[in-house]
Amino acid sequence: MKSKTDVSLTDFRKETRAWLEENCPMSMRKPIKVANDFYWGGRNPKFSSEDQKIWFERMLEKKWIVPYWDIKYGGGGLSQDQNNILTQEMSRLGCRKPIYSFGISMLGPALLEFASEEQKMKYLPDIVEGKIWWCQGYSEPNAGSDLAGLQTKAVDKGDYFEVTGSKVWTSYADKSDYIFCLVRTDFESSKHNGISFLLIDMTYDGVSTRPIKLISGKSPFCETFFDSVNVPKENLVGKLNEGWTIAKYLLTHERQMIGGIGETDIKKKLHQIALENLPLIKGKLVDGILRNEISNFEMDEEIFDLTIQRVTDEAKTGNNSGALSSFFKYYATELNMSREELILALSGSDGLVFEKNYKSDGNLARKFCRSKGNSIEGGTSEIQLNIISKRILGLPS
Amino acid sequence: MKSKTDVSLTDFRKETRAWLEENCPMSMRKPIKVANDFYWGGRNPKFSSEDQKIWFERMLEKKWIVPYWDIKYGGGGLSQDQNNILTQEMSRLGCRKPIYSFGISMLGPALLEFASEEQKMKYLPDIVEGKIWWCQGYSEPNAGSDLAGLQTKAVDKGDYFEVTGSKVWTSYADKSDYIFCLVRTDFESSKHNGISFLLIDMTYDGVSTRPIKLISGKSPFCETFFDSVNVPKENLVGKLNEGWTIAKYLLTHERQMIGGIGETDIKKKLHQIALENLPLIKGKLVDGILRNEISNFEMDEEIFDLTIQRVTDEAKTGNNSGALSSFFKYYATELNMSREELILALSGSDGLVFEKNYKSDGNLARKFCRSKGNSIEGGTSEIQLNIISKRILGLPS
Amino acid sequence: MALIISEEQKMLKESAAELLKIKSPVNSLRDLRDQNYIPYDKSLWNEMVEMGWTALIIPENFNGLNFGYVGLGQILEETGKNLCKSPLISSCLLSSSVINLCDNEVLKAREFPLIMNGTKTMTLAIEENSYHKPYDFRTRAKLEGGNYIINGLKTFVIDGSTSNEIILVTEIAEGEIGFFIINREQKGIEIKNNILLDSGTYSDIKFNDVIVPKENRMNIKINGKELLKDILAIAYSGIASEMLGIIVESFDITVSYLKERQQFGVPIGSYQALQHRASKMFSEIQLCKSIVIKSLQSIDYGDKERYKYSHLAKAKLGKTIKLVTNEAIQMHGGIGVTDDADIGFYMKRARVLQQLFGDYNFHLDKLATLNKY
Amino acid sequence: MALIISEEQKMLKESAAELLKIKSPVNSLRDLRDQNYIPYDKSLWNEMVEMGWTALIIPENFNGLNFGYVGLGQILEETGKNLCKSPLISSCLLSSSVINLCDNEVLKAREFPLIMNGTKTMTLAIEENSYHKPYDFRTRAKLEGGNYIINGLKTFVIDGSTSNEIILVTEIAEGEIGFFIINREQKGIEIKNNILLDSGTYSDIKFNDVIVPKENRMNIKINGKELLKDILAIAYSGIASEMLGIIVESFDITVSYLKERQQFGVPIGSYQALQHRASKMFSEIQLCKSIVIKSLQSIDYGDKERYKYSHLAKAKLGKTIKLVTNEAIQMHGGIGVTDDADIGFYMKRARVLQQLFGDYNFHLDKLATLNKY
Repeated sequence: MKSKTDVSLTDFRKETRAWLEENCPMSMRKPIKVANDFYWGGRNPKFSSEDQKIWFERMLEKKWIVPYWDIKYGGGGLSQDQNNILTQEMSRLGCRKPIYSFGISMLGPALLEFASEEQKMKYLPDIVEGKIWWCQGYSEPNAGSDLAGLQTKAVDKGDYFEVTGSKVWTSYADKSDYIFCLVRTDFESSKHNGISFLLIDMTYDGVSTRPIKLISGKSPFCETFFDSVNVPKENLVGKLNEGWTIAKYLLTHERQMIGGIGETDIKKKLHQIALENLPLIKGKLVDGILRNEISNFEMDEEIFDLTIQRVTDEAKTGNNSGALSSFFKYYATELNMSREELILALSGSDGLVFEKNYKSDGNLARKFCRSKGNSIEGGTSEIQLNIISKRILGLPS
Repeated sequence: MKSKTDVSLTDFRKETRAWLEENCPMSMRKPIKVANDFYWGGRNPKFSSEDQKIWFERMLEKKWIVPYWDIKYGGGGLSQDQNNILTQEMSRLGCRKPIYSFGISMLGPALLEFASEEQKMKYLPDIVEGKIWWCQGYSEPNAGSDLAGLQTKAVDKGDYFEVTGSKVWTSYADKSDYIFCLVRTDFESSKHNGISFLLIDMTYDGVSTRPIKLISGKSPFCETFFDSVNVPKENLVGKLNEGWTIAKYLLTHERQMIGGIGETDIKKKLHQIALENLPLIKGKLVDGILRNEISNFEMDEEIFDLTIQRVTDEAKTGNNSGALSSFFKYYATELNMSREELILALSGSDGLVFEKNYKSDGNLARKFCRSKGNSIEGGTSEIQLNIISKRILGLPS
Repeated sequence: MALIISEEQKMLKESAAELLKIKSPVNSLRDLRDQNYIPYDKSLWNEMVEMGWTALIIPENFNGLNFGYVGLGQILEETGKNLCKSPLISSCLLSSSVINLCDNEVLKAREFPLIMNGTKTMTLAIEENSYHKPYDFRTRAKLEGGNYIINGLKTFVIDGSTSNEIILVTEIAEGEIGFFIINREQKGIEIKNNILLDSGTYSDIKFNDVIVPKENRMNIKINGKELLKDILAIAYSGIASEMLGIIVESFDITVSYLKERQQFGVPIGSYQALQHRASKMFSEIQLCKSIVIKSLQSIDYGDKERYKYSHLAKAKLGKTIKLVTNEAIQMHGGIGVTDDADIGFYMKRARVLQQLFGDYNFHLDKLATLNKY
Repeated sequence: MALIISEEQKMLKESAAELLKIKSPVNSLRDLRDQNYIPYDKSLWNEMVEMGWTALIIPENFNGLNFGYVGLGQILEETGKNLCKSPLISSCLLSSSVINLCDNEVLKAREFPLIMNGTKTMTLAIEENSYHKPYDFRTRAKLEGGNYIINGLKTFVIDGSTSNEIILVTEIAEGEIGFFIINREQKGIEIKNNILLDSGTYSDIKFNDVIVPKENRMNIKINGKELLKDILAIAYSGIASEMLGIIVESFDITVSYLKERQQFGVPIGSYQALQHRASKMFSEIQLCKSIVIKSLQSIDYGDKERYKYSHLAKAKLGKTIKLVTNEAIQMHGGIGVTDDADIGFYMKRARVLQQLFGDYNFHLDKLATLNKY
């Protein structure tokens, strides 16, 4: 016999499905292909199509931009079960997200956990409405793996902080309105204790950006420079000198996202790509080494997906799996890099084409190059292995 | 035009060849097969055959037991060039060594470098004549990789040292007459500074041994225990508390031997073994993975042999290659372990036989097990990699 | 299906862990070996029987526990952890499965009670040379009058030295595969025993005109080839379960050792090179756990993809068991290669299991073939 | 033969290192790329000509330097270290070798001076699709009257966009292989250029009824297949020499970075996990050095085993270059994936060289085939 909640969830699913089918434009149900397919919002929002605009506005009106946040912050106030259903139904139809936003994925959770009520009311509704495009300022040229070694300083000047320094790997900083930043506010105490979490308007005097070109070509990454930027004290989130707590909270969050938990993987099977490129003799790929490498890769890929499922299932029974996020991040990125290596290998000289020409768009080689960053961004593989050995295996320092 | 030296070397080679052909019994020209084929000498020498005895005695009379040592120590007084020729001619005929002796290979070089003239005169001639069977006492249960952390102590009691402690991995300690040992003589100073090099008669009161069984079965290794053993002070080699210098000298020596420089490798080609065991289809091994692994192994094996040659050739031009001994030790042992793994893999269930039966002598599986020690004995692979990174690459501690 | 074990299965696993910890520490394997290779401890086997392990996969209508392969897998994982020797693989995993999947109901009624109460052990004779080639028969069964006449050689038969009955799979006519149950005392059977790396006894069994009555044919209407395919999936998954136990335990022993063993004044586990290698092993073990439970479940639920999962399990576990047992010995240093240390026994058992029912190479090749490349 | 270079070869190598360090730092590759992929720096090429590099493998009776492939290999190693772009591979390593090994003496007398003084560059068109299959021809040359008529497609032609002459290898009749020298302006030739990962230009060249006079056939009596075999050995060893330069230099850059880059208050090179990985790379590089010099020597001395050594060289270097360039980027961390850092350019060039004339897989397979397994 179904419980009341079950019944209402079933109804909710039905209604959700019907609403999505009626309101999500067909073009918004197609996979993301080019940069324009993302809508980012911001002070000067640019919709790349009428459908993109309609879809965002309908979802905003329905309060489903961030369906699981509290209604008072502009969220939809859905329960976790309802939110899961909505996510499932959206992915069933292939609906794109109405907006892509580090405000929703990264800053929001930090604000909800650490900000004052006033700050929540000030920033969260704007995030939901897509009025502010946020970017993230963590890493610095000399503080990569050693994030807490950051040097950008915020000096207390009475009413305001004076911020000087630079950040690197700030995605879309050149297009963003605001940056959330880790800055050093105490220069005496141990390095983890003197860090604060600050929100900085990119239009403040003294803020500038420079795009970063990668080995794969253009990228959304920037360097961001702060030259004696005055930042009001009310822009501090959490307590002074306790920003490291917020950083750690968000890093675990980020690792889980990169590790791919919950992402729907629609990658083509590697052996399919091989079969399109390479000849068979007696039903086997002629290149025996490649055949074995593909088989070994697909073994690991398939079992890794099962592992995501197993750990998720175990978590439901109360086995906390938080510490495993480093394993997922490490393994997922290593797998993706192997995948790109194998695709390059099985494509022969065609796969090496880097500039668009009559036979290739060059994307394969660029994706290959881009994958080299996987095991570096979001915490290097070395850092993840350190975390596993210390936090999971309990090996001594 | 040939120089005078060249002419006399050519003559030397001719004479050497003739002498060996006349004096080396045919049975002493066959490869070593069983433990009995080694002659070790000692206070109670055991020749396993008349030929073994004749061969030893003739070489002794010819002063070719240790041909390159000084005549006054019982050596043959040969130049390096002459010694090389003798070695070449012996390996050309396949002559066995007349005696196997850690006295010659390990202790002798240390005595020549560090001992007093009196000690040299006392010990070296006996080594040459095979009167004393020496074993080596370095490692201790708690001092493996951290050799300098050894705990066996030699307390100064006026005329003598009182030695208490234990050694492990002392090959043939149960059959040896004497052991050369590292002992701690200073308990205050830093651990490398308080070590001395001591010679201990195995018949002294308080010395006992216990054989070590390995995963491969019986072994020549023993544990050796010292229970308040009184050792005369004249048995100290080198200066008090400066034994670590001798130890380092001998370790580099040992690594080069294990690394296989100068050894003639008569191992069967791996692919030959494969062809004897496994079926071909269209001229290729059916198991494609194994085929690639064998090909990859033989690539590395062949190029490693070339590398020994290259480094030897470079050394001749004065490029000192001493620091490379860690590389050779590391790579040679890893290669041998891969080889044993592959032989096991390609032998199927037959290769797993551990006890002699109607179809196998079990040696294959035992050799496989024994190979697991290669990357541990004589300094672990980890220690070798540490040495490479510090002494060759100059990476910081 | 959630990829977790049920509360019932968990209890079963814990009770096994408890029993084996007390009754079968690694030292008992050393003892059995040193007593001229005793195949297994009979009194411990009796306890296993009492615990119901011989009844785990037998259906309820034959008074079995019907706990399925996920259940049996938990037991095998625990025997792996303890390197416990018993006829569980030969008799319960393999032989009971054949009897159960066949359609000889007389046989079921007769043999299941004897297996369950421990009166009889059985084994499955499948290999015919040194490599796993399950569909490549050179043995033959020929129907003559009311009997089959069997000739040929079976190798690598687990517990062939102690099993009461031998289940033989062989070709009858071109493409027709039959399973036969044959008493070891039958005339014309010649058993030669081999002691392998894991101190286990495996037999080469020769059949010289062995006469087997028609009633001893186990698959009557059921297609022998399909049956063999299912038995193999069960074998792969079951062996993988024991391998998981070996991997997990040798890793745990090693991590403990890394914390204890001091060199240069610090625990060796504080060296980053060893830490990273340990973390990589940890990661591979995560994958091993997932595929073992998935493949066991897929058999219990008759999942169409069970063949694929069983290949994945045997391949992944085969690759990982080599990595982990080699690293375990290396990280133990000198002590690791002595017979006094337990860790070498894990490596030795690992190598036998890696060969048994096909090595990593075999299964990776099959996976590629399944995907038609 | 001692496995060392002679004093003369050493001087040649050092002079190359000196020139390239000043005239061709990695930044000049970045500049060429940013100027719409200029294929190479012509003024630097003129200096190379003046240094005599175009004459290195040309025999003395044609006024060449006759320095052999060990000599040319030293130069290629240095261009590898500096990622220096030039027609050395296409024109000197490949084309000059074909002319030299052929028996068309008229051609030698005519073309060698032009190659040596830098008036002409040439290239060898060998591949016909995306993979290295040197004996698998779909192009055809047909003798009609006094001319050959050539049809087909050649791919992955190095410097096809700039070379004055194209040397084409193709099948004439079943099993008969011919080498032809063809001017790029010849009617019926269609050249399409591709910019690859290393910022180099490689061409697909289509031959549509291209008429080639009989005199342009390069191998007159010499067996084309044997000739091709030798040209390939030269190509494998020469490419391996450049790969060695890339491996050595990207390793050195990385080791320096490990000493400089501080994180957590210490140089990252003090972390043992990175140290061990660096030491392993160092070890593989030792092997690379040995096989490159051995394979070059074996060509110079006409060693019967030169084919084997050239496969060994391309296989080992292919495997190691992947390891080293990947590790180099990873050890550089974030900076390593930016275009501002040099290290990415090494990885990109490495991947092209690994494919050029067959990857690791190809050569490992050939080695197994040579040993008949």
